[in-house]
Amino acid sequence: MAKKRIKRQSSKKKRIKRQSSKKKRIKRQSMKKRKEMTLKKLRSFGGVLYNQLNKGEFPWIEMPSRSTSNILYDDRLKQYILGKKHVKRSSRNIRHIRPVTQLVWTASFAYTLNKQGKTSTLRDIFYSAQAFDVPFKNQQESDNIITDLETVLGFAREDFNIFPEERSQIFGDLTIEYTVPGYEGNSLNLTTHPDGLAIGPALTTSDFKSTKANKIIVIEKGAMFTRLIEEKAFKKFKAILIHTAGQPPRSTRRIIRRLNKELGLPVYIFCDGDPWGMAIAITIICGSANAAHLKELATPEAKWMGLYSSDIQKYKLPSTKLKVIDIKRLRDMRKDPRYIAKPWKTQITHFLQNKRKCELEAFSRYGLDYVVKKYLPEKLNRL
Amino acid sequence: MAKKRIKRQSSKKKRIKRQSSKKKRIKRQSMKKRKEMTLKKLRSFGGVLYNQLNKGEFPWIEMPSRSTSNILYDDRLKQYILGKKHVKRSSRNIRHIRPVTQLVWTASFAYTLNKQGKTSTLRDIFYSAQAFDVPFKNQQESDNIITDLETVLGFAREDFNIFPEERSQIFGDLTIEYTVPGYEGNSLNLTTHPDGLAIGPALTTSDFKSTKANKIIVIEKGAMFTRLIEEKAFKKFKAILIHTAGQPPRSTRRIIRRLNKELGLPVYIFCDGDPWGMAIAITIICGSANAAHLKELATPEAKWMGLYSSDIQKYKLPSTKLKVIDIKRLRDMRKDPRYIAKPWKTQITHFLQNKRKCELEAFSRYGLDYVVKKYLPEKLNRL
Amino acid sequence: MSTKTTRGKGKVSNNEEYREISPADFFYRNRDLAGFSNPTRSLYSAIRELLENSLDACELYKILPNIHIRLSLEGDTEDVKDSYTYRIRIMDNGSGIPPEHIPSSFGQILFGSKYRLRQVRGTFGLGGKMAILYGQITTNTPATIISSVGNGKSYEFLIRIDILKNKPEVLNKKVHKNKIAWHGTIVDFLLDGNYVRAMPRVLEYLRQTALVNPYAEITFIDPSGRLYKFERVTFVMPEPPKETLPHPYGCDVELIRRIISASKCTDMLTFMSTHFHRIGKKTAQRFLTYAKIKKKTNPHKLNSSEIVHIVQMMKTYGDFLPPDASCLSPLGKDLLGAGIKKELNPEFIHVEQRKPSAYSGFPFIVEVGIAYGGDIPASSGIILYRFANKIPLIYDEASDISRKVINEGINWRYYKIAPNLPIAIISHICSTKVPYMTVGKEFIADRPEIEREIKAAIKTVARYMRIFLSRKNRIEHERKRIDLFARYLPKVAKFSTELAGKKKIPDIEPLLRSIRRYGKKED
Amino acid sequence: MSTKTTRGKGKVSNNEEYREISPADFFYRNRDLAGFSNPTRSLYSAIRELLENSLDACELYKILPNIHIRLSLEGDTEDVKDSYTYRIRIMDNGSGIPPEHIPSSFGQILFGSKYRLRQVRGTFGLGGKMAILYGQITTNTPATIISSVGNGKSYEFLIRIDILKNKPEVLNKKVHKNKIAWHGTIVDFLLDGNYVRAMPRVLEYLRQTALVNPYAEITFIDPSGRLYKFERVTFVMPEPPKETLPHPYGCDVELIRRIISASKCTDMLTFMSTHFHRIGKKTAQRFLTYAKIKKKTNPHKLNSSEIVHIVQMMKTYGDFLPPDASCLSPLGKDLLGAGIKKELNPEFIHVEQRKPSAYSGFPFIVEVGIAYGGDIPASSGIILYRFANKIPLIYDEASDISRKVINEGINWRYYKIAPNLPIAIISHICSTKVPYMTVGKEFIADRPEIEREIKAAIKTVARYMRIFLSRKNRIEHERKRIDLFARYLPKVAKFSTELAGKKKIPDIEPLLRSIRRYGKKED
Repeated sequence: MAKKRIKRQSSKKKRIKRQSSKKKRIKRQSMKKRKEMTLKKLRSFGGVLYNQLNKGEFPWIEMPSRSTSNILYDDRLKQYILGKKHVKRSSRNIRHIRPVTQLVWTASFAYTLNKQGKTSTLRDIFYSAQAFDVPFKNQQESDNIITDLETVLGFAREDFNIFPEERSQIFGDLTIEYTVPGYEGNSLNLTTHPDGLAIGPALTTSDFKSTKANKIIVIEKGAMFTRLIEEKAFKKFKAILIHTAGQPPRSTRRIIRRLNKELGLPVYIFCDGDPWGMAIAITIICGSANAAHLKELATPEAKWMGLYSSDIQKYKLPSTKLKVIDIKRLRDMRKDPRYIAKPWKTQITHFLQNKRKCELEAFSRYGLDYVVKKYLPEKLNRL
Repeated sequence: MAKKRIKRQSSKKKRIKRQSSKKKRIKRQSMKKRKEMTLKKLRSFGGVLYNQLNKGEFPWIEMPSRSTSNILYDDRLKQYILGKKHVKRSSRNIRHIRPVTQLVWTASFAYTLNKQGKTSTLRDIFYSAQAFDVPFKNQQESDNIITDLETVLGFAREDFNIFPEERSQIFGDLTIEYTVPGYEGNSLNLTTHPDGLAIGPALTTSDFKSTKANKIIVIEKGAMFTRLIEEKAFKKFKAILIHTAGQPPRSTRRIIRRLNKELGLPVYIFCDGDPWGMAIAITIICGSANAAHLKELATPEAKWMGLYSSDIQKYKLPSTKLKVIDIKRLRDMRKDPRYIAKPWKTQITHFLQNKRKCELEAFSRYGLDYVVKKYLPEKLNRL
Repeated sequence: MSTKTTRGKGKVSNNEEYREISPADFFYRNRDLAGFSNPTRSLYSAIRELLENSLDACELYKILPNIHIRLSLEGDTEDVKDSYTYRIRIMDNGSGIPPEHIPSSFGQILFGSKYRLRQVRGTFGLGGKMAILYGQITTNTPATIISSVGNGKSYEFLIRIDILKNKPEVLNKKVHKNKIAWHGTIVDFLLDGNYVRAMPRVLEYLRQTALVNPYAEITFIDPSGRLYKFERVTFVMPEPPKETLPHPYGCDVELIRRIISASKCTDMLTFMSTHFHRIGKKTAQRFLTYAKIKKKTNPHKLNSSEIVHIVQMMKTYGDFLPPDASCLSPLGKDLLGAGIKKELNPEFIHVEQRKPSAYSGFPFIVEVGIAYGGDIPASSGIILYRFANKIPLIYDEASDISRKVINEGINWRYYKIAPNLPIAIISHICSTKVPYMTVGKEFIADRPEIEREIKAAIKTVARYMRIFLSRKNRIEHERKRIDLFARYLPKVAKFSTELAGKKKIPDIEPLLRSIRRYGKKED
Repeated sequence: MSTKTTRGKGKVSNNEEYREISPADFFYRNRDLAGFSNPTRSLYSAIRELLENSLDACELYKILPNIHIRLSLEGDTEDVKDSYTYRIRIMDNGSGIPPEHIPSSFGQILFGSKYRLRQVRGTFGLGGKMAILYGQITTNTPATIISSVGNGKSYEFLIRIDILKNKPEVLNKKVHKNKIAWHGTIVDFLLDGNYVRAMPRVLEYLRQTALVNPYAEITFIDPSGRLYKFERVTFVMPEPPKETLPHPYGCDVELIRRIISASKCTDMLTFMSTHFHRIGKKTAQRFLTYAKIKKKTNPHKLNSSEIVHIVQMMKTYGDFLPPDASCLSPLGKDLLGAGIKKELNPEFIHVEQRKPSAYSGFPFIVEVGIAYGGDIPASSGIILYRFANKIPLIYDEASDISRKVINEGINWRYYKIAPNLPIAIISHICSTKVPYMTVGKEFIADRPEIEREIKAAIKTVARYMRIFLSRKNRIEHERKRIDLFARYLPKVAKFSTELAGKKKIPDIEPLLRSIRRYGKKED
């Protein structure tokens, strides 16, 4: 293999060779196997309803309740999970007949998608339903039914090939192997395109082959992502860089988890220095209440790297005053079980005392390379 | 494992080889030369102000006015241009002293950026200014000063290595050669990653090497972009696909123009069937009033492919009622010189009569491959 | 501006001229207090006051009112002016007035039959005379009054008011034969006004008057000759209001003094049980014990501080019975309902009459109606029609107690009443003394006792409205419900069959049948 | 509900009892019309009416007012009650009342010196007597009046009001020696009320009274013994108001008749030029020609329709001079300004007095002040203090004409007056007849003539406010301007030197110097 590539991309060759020597062992999980399990689950879901009907029953479904009171924080797993409360949806109930129909349709649509190896967006689902005369009132309703399907089957929507619009990007020394039709078996090293590669269905469903990186840095903002590529931070820190573009989509959270679990790489999360940045970090680490019905999204070992409130003071970063809504959010955080440990608790208190917040771009004040030369080494050293 | 890879790789090799045989001639434009011109312009701008000061004058700048009355539609160029009116900004004027200072600083910052081969986002500029005690009130102000610099020098901000946040993506059979540091001379074929590649600084500054495609399809929505990749539309139609993610950033408009000019490929624009989709198409074709001071953004030969209002009727697509604001926009469009030709004029009238609008995702109603099997072939045939 | 002022002491040459003025002179000088401020308002007030007097004259004798009002232009009408001269003529079939009282009843301010404790429309005994006085000072012509109590004769007087003396001047007097034994009163005089501007208010006033007086027939001919006829809807009339004795809670020192001086009682026990509302022998005895007054005390020998003491005791004694409303003449549910139906033609209506209550010793009854649909327009708020002692209140709704209760006192969401429903509320307060805030009788003060009753009444009718609205919704619902199952259940069957990979779709007909049968109990 | 009604004809047994009631009786029965409705409001009204009478008594004789009010609790105060008995005592240094008029002035409704065309506070001649009447009916005690016109004697009367007869009863009369030639009046009586609840309004009323009567010294001792002293700020007093003749525009038939019967004139020319405001010989002559009335006609021989004709001609004749305001006593710019300064302590103040104007024949003058900063709080709207004939108007501001003009009539942005600035407007209307909407003198009707004047006055003061605000801004501006150049010019020099690749930074000192010199002309 090495030979062929050398011909095509001779300059790249050397770098990859160098990387190869240090490549990590990867705990590989077959994406193909997972697909098969998904299909089986969907079929058996149809079977249950079919049998109910054959027995002359109004079809019904039981699933864990996603009501607030049933969303619990699991201290051991360090993430939100659903409790033992279940809800029953019976098509005999006037309020449930429509959602039950929509749920069955969504399952049958997902089954077809997977069979054909196609993907669909959440919005596509909303429109596709119209052809089958099970229209949704709005996309919120169809999104909600998809979450129901996740809860019933215990699989994430990405397993059904339903994706949100892509926003996140990845860059770094990781070689992946695609499983999507037409690319099966193709490999790609993720340093190939220095503007970053979209984390879409193809990347999400690919297997990880090899890497020379020894950490993951997850970045909230595109500008900082570009900056770290440009300043060769990925080389300097041997890092795979992931740009979440704000609160990361679930497919991105799964990629982060997989990188952590399968490659055994530590994850560092680098967000704006405000409660919203903290919320992004905690969602990656502990998951969100919204996705308490899914287990494979959180990365409990990931670490919040910044910006800390204390960093704003220490590095004298340009900052703005906390707004009322920021303060309210921080106060709410004090009651949230995910934030009880250090450094969360200390930083929340610090924010509330210092009353300033700061964006990642604020590092530009001290020159474009300051963050790579000064902040990141110091911070990585300390974590 | 290595063996397997070789096999797989080799299959890819053949495909690439096959493509190569049909590769197009490319009118290559050197990105390097352009950079040198930019630096020279920046230096001479500094020289003008320096000389004014040396003569004991308050430094002043003259540039074409960007006021509405000076933005004219050039019927020959099929785009907006600035007229003959000029404005003078003198640092003697209390209202101008601050913007003049900011402009000089921005020029000197851009100069440093280019010298060092770094890029910066618009937001970085806003923050960087603080270190030099020429703070901007908000990013709107710094964005505006950057536009001033464009107007004064006649270069786009991308020439100064100032980029907006990336959103657009590209996919298709095009091989590029990077010019960014660390990747100089590297080549990449843009079918490599089936989730699409970000159009960022690296891609924008790369040279085009070869392509087998014979058209460009520009798509407003991510879902349709993914759909066309998944349904192999890029193969079927021999198309390079570009996802604008709404109104395209200027760097994307420049890439479209370059693809059209350098590769001689026709461009088709595929947007939502509403006035906002039309606005995206017209901006790509004729440019916008906001960027009337720049010439190399428009692609007058590009064609608007849809969704037409008449398509909504013809293909019986799920549609929603036009809102008051949509109708207002359509009425304004009737007065806009860019829309006087067919199909614009007819479609605007059709919209106003039919009073319905439609999103690209609406094609899902007839199945996920409908758009590729039915709509696009029919439409491309007719254009 | 001068700088010299008298600061010290010493004689002041008081050259003030002191004089007495008559009540007529007072109201002549300050006629805007009674609603006679400009030509438009004065014309409206004149019609209103005369009509209210006529209605009172019929109702006190349980006569079904037939009232004719005619307004006609006098003199030139060519010029565009602020005011024109009109002749107003109002004829009723009321009790009529004994001839000896006719001149004073129309020509003397603060003279009349209205100064008694009973429910009548005119509270101040001023309005009719103010109309005639206003006519006189704007046109300098006398007024004609014809009246008969239904015996063989009717009397016609031509009178003018001597304002300085507050006395009627009879300019002419005629006696007519009255073979048909007609009874009633005709008032006919000239006055300046502006009907074109006053018209909308006049007509609205007449329309609403008809609403709460459904047993009355009122015709009005306007200056252009157009006839407005408000027909009688019912021959049922409420009982005439009766006069009542003062309730002890409402007494002050002056009143007690007056009662004593008119009383023939010689001991306090008889005195207490004779002259007060709801006080019999037993209550009198208990009260006197409470007040530490001997039963045998002669009321005529009470001194000042003893009278003050009695008044204070009356206010603090907790066991008097509340005022009795037999003296009141409310409309009653049926009559108020009939009036509302006639005027608003609603899809639904409910009327409530509250039990009698009292404030400061004055009894009152609140009646409230609610109506939905028909001619009622949907508006952002709830439309309110206000009445007091069977007269409509047109002005200053925003300051009125009923509007305050509707806007601030009721949680309408609890009654499932959303904005923009076509709902109207009709409130009627009757009392021996309506607590108006102005002489113009435009709005009612927010006495807590009255507020409480209005709120309770509105809550009750709102409950009925909620029942009506939810029944209206339920029928619609049930239809939709069956449609829903018929639409979706087959799809559940189809998709689950496909998903399970089966061929034969299960039979869902039995399930759909069960929905139709047991459906209602399910939701 | 009964079903039998009298419908046909036939004798009606009219058993109505007709009677005359006295004005005192009328207002006794309807005392809420005059502001005496409940213990809280009545106490407020009593203080207010007595104080206004005292101020009038001083001002008509250009005496600097010294007024002492004392309110003290009488009897037990243990129980928590709705009302307590208070003794009110008010002493002024006014003109005093001649002894023969004292009983009627305080014990007879519709008697007094106020029924004349001149600017006084009390318009209805009712308030003081209502206070005493209210005291009498709540406490059954007489009132003590002591008065002297400043000669050697003072007179003390103990009186009560015979309400049925509307006559004072003198229970006792004393004559005291008055060596110090004191003049003034003391009123002292008991009444029921509730000071705790009335307090905020009483104090606000006194505070604002002091604001528009800066030449008065008012002391008030409340029931807890606390002394409130509103000190005199100036010894300058406005000219006392003069009585005036009626203006022809304001005349009606009744008034002309009265003037004729009191007149000694025997021809119309003399008649017209003698008895009317602003009519001299020439105007009289021109008017009579216009009205087609012979000069020689004897006014005493005019018949009814001729009088009506004259009134109509008076209303339509366009060339009468407008009413003369010499009969009015406005505060004037200085006095109003002094009052505002004392109460609000503002950073800026401007006062305007409009030229006299008239409505319906009554002259009036509008005075408006505007104030900024100091003790004025910043609020979302503009704070308004309203006065009429030098009395503050506390209630119903929302219905008042001045509030309407401020909220709807002025484009405040034009005057660069944004919300949340600490701005107050003070409006004062004085007239021989203020068009109050109620007997309680709470708000002023929106007569177009008055609205126009208020709007013009507010626009004028707003202009001054704009000038003040922009000067305040300008000074701040100039300072910032010089700072700006000093900060940025060096940077332009530095960056352009770097960009051009030069070493030596140009000298910008001369440029900076030129800014300091010519700066102002540059912006």
